[in-house]
Amino acid sequence: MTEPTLDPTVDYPLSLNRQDLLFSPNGKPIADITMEAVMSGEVVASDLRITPQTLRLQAQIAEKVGRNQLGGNLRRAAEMTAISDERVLQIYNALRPNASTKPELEAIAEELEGEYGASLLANLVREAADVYERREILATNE
Amino acid sequence: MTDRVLTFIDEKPAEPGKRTDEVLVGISPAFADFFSQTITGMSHADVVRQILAGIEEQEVSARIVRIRHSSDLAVVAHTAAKLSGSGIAIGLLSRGTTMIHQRDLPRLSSLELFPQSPLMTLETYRQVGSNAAQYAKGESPEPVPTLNDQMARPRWQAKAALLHLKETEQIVKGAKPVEVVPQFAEALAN
Amino acid sequence: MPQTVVGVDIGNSTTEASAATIGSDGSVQFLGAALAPTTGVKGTPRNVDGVADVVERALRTAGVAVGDLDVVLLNEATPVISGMAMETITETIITESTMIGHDPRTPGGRGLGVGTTVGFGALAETPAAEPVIVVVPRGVDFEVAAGEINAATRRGVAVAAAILGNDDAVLVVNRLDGAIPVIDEVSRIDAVPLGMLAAVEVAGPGQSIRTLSNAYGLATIFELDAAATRVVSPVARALTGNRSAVVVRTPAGDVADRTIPAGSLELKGENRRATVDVSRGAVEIMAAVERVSPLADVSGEAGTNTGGMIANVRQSMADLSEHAVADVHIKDLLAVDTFVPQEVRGGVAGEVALENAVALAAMVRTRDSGMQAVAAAVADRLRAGGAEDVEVIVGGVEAEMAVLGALTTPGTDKPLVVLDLGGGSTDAALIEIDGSIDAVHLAGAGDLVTKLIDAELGLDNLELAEDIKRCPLGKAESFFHVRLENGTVQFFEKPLPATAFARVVTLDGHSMNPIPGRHSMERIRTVRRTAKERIFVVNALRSLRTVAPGGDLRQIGFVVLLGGCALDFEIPQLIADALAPYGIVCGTGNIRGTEGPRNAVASGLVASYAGRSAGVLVGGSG
Amino acid sequence: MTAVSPEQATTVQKRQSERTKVLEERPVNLDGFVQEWPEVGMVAMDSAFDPEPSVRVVDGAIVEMDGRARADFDFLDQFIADHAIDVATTEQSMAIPAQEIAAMLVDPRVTRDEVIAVTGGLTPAKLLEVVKTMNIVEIMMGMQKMRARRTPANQAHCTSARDNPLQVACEAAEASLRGFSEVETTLGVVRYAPLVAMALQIGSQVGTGGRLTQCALEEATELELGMRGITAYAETISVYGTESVFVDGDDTPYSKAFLAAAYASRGIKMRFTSGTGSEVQMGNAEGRSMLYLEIRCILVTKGAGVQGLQNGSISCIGVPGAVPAGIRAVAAENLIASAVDLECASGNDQSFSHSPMRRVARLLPQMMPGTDFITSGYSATPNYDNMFAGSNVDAEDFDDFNTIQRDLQIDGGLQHVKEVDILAARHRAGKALQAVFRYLELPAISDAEIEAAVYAHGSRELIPRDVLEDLKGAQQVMDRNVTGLDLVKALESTGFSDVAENLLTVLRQRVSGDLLQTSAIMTRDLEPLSAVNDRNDYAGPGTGYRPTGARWEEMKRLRHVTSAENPEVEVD
Repeated sequence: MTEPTLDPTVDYPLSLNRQDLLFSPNGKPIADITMEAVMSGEVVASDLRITPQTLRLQAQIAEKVGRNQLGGNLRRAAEMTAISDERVLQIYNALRPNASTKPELEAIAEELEGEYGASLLANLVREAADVYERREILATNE
Repeated sequence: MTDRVLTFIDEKPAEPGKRTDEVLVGISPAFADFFSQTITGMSHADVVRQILAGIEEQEVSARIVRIRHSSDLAVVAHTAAKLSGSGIAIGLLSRGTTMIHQRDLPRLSSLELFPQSPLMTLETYRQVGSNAAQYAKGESPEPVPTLNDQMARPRWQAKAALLHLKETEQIVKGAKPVEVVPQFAEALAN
Repeated sequence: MPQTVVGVDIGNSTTEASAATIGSDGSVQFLGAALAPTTGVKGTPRNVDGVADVVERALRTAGVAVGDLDVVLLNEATPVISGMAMETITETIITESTMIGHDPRTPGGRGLGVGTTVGFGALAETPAAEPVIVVVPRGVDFEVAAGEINAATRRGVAVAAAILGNDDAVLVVNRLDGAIPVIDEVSRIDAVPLGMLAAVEVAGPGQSIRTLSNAYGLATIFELDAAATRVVSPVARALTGNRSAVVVRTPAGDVADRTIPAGSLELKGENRRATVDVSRGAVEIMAAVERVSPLADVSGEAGTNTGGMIANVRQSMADLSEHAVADVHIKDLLAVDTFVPQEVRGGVAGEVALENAVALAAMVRTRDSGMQAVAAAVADRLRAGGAEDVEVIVGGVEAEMAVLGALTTPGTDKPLVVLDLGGGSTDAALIEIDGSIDAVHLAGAGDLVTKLIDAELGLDNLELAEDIKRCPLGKAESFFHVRLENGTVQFFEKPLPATAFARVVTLDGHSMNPIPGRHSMERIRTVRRTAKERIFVVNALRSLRTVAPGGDLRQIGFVVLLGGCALDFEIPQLIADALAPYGIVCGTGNIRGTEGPRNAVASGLVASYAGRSAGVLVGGSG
Repeated sequence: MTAVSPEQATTVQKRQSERTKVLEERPVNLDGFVQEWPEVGMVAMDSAFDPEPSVRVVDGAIVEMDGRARADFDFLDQFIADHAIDVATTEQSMAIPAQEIAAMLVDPRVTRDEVIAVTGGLTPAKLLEVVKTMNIVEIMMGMQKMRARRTPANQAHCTSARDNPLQVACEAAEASLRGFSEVETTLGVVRYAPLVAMALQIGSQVGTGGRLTQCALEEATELELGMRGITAYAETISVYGTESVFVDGDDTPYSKAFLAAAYASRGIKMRFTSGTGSEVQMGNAEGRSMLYLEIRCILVTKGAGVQGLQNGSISCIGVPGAVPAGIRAVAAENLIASAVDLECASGNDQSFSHSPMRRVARLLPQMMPGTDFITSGYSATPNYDNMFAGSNVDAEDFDDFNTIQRDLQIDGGLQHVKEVDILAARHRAGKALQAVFRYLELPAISDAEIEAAVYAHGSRELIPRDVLEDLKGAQQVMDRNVTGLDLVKALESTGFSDVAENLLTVLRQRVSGDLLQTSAIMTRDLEPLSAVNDRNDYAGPGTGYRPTGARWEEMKRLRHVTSAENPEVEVD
């Protein structure tokens, strides 16, 4: 689906002005996240998560008010919604100084691109790999 | 009134210890050298004397080594621990911060750490020596209680940083640890 | 036509279910089991969530549709709760600071020194006459102390020994011209009487003093007659096993082992009453309990510690069961002898003596268990959930069901006793050859063991005590190996946590918790095992005597252990050893040969229901 | 061989004037002050050893920055050059004289957007040069305009020296009622975290709804509590100004950037933390001034795409606090964060001085112009209960703080609240927590405990909890995977529907992502308020945010105000 074009001045906050665009990861409209639904068990914890689409909408808003870096972070986040909590923390640890060899970081970048279509995140990891190499903070053990 | 003077003599390259009933005291580059007292003005002579007393009272022997290539407490303590016959060592910085370390521990870890140098007292140093000696004997001492004071930050944080920087200046790159023998004398301060 | 039934056992912590089909002939075929944490307090409608959950899962594993469910059987919970209390009944008092026996870690010198006590300040003026023992207050530097003593000896003063406030004994001795016995860390050194004849004795490391711990040794030193010797004999006893000690001879000096008037227990039996003084100890209390049993209620002598102790137990159980205190009736009582380390009154160096104490566990019957209400709620939930015509029945009393379940353990037969040693109470049930069942609930179980460990090791940390109860011990001798309590060594790839180094630790499989304090591994192990013996073994025997035909344990063939203790690493062994002499086969249950010590009640519910329904059918045809 | 004797010369007693004795006794003389030492970075912001500003762009990439060639960039330089600085505009922005840019910051006629168009292209050394031309009043003028959110707000620390969840719930309810938009907690015993975080979440929804909560822990746990919806935002993600210190902290700008995306991907608001003094304190300032290094942290934050930053020296405040112009530098670091369009939670959150006068002087440069969060941790408890090692302002300063707001008509985000209302809120929070604990089978909370907690000033007046049972309960919360949704259910089923609704509204926000925008908080009407729908529009006298109307009336209230109608009584 093509992403709707937003006007920050009238559309933000989306939770008030554009509920029509907001859905839970299980496809529930945000309006359906009511106390009744919670008590009847229709709404479950996984409904209270953000979707990649919504993150991209917020990215659009951030960029339209001139916050490109914030927009970029939200777009990387959109890619990350697909990755499990556990894997996210593993990759984070792999990015710590002296924690990974260059091939290891390369492999992570491949995984991000291949398995999750996360090209923005992959770029971040590749960039890190190059800088780490030049600054000699790659893992040496091997 | 008289003050105790600490003199280090018989400087020689530090060798790994053979006897298992010894504790090493690793002192930082500027300890009782460029500096003569801790952050709160306690004389280095008294500090060392109390640590040694704590070890001696446990009937364990002690050696002192000066670490010259680093002012990082963990490095000072761990380097000494690797030279210690028992594997146990006390690290001591000029400003008074101290820790008990063990050879097999990761460097950044420690058996007991006393990060708040302004809160150290001579009694604490005696207990530190005593506990280190007990570890060396394979006993299980109660860890020395560490104090905390919120208002230490405004009073001491900057001075501590300054002392650390000065000590760091005294580092001799690549210099090996040396063993020294303490000699105490009473001196009339003037 | 066959029925689909699920037996459900709602326990305090877990809810278990067994699904089965029952043939019209009453034959039972178990299909599946499930287990989940109990939701809500046992016996309250909030159990429903947990029950519905296990029923569904049991059916799923059984491959049966919820719609086909005919009957759910709930356990009738045994309506008992328990409480605990502890009371010290002895105290040691030193008068006139006669004795210093705190056993400092590092005394100095060796041997025995006898002389008159003299203050450090007065040492310089002391004439070179009869031998003296110098008393050095805290704050005197060890070099100064040694210097003065050397000066005095050079002047001809015979300094026979020294008593120090600081932890300086070795330091001082190392600086003396001639070695003398020195004892240190005497915190209230100002209380040491001066100008009195005294003796200081220090033994070598790992050894203990000979003279001062021997009544006749004291008599010899202080030239005592028989009467006086009798008076000082408690001193000698108090010092036994110390590496160092001081004894001062003062006019009225004494060490007394005194019994605290703790007050008495009023035991009301169904038909007999008895009064027993708590300070008589557990044996006599339990004897009295036996005499008046069955017990109807217990009260403590008003205005005494015992009175307070029982009142507390009542109150705590009233709060727990939401009964009025008046409605709380103690139906069983377990008294256990224990000892707690306590600072000696009149001690000058924080001496600690192990004082006798009595721990009590009491058991109370509550009104009903509220299971009927739970059954109704479960029925509604399951019917709403698709089991349209399910029936929910409270199928039988826990203990009885447990027996039936236990009987499915391979190798068992009637007469059989089930022992369920939980946290609060010890439950036992006997099934005889003729199938008749007799059950009993006794006070005292896991919680009391924890309390004993906590008190006897002076931990004041129930979490740690709990840990010690559950896990084997080890000592981290290096960062790469642990010496286990059975003497074997376990090695590790990665260095152990710094907090564990050189400490006795509990090993619960994955983590390692250091035990603070000076206790040796052996000591902690002994306390743990004796605590378990004093509660679990004693209660095992008590309960067996109660249910055994004619109280004769030899009439029991098999004992099956269930509940928390059945999974403990040593309790089954302890109990088996205790029962072996009676020719009883004892072991941990293995329900239906597959479930281990779990699912006994659930399986029992199904079995008994099967039995009954079969009976009904027979009756119908006749 | 070396011989030394202590220097503290035991001099002959000189006669001392009575006045000197009085002055010696003043609390300020308990504070520590040190001389500058620029060579090693023991200097606030004015150092000959800081680099000269420069930039060179070759086909779309910065190849030289502040006198360093790209080949010699450390990882901060490179991250900043590649991600923080607007390559398109940098050369022309850098061409503008520092003094002129400073003038733009101060001049009301230059709009915030115009300034940001320029600052977006500035290098660390240039930003430093700009603020070096500004005195404290000009810095405050700049902050007044550059603050991202139009409406200032404040944040509270709600902790307990005993990690008592009940106390934290009560403090959170009071803090929320007093006006704090965010409440933060941390632990003495880390295993207590689940219970205390729950208590904070529940309590903060009792007073005034919509407060955002966080629990400062190590990343993994903090992230997990956030993902479960037991906390609402995160703040303790530290960045440092030199490569060596960054590596000592076991992180890099790239690992932190990845973590930033992780929080956003779970719909959780997050800000970085940094502050002047941390590098020199760790002895690795590489000879740069404290402020220069802090500016690098600010630009790393910007480059990572994080919406905001907690700075203002924070836990190292004793270092800038001890050198000349240190507190001016601290004010400047807040300004620069705002000037590059970040949310700024502006410190004032650590014990700073023994002197009451210095504590206020350190607070005013943020309180007067207003920042997104005046303090990033006002201790809602007495400082002895503050598990963040004490704050510059604590519960005993509430009335002073409210009076200063009233005296100067400046909005520090708080207001005086009548005791009856506070007691009611604390009581309700206690009851709500009691009900939730009962519902979730957690260790019981007795009415007596609640009674004590409601009227307590600090943990010393509480009934101690059974820590063993609590810790088991805390473990249960983790094992049973209790989530924010379970708290909603518990509250709703136990008759605390309004609290449940507030909490559900906060949780719903992670579906919308509105709180991911810069400087987002929630209003009393539970609506998101951020630098998107509440952009700072200050344009000189008579413009921008100033307390008026209902808010000003609210701020006029104090504990004791003599009534004008009847001077014999006080205004209620």
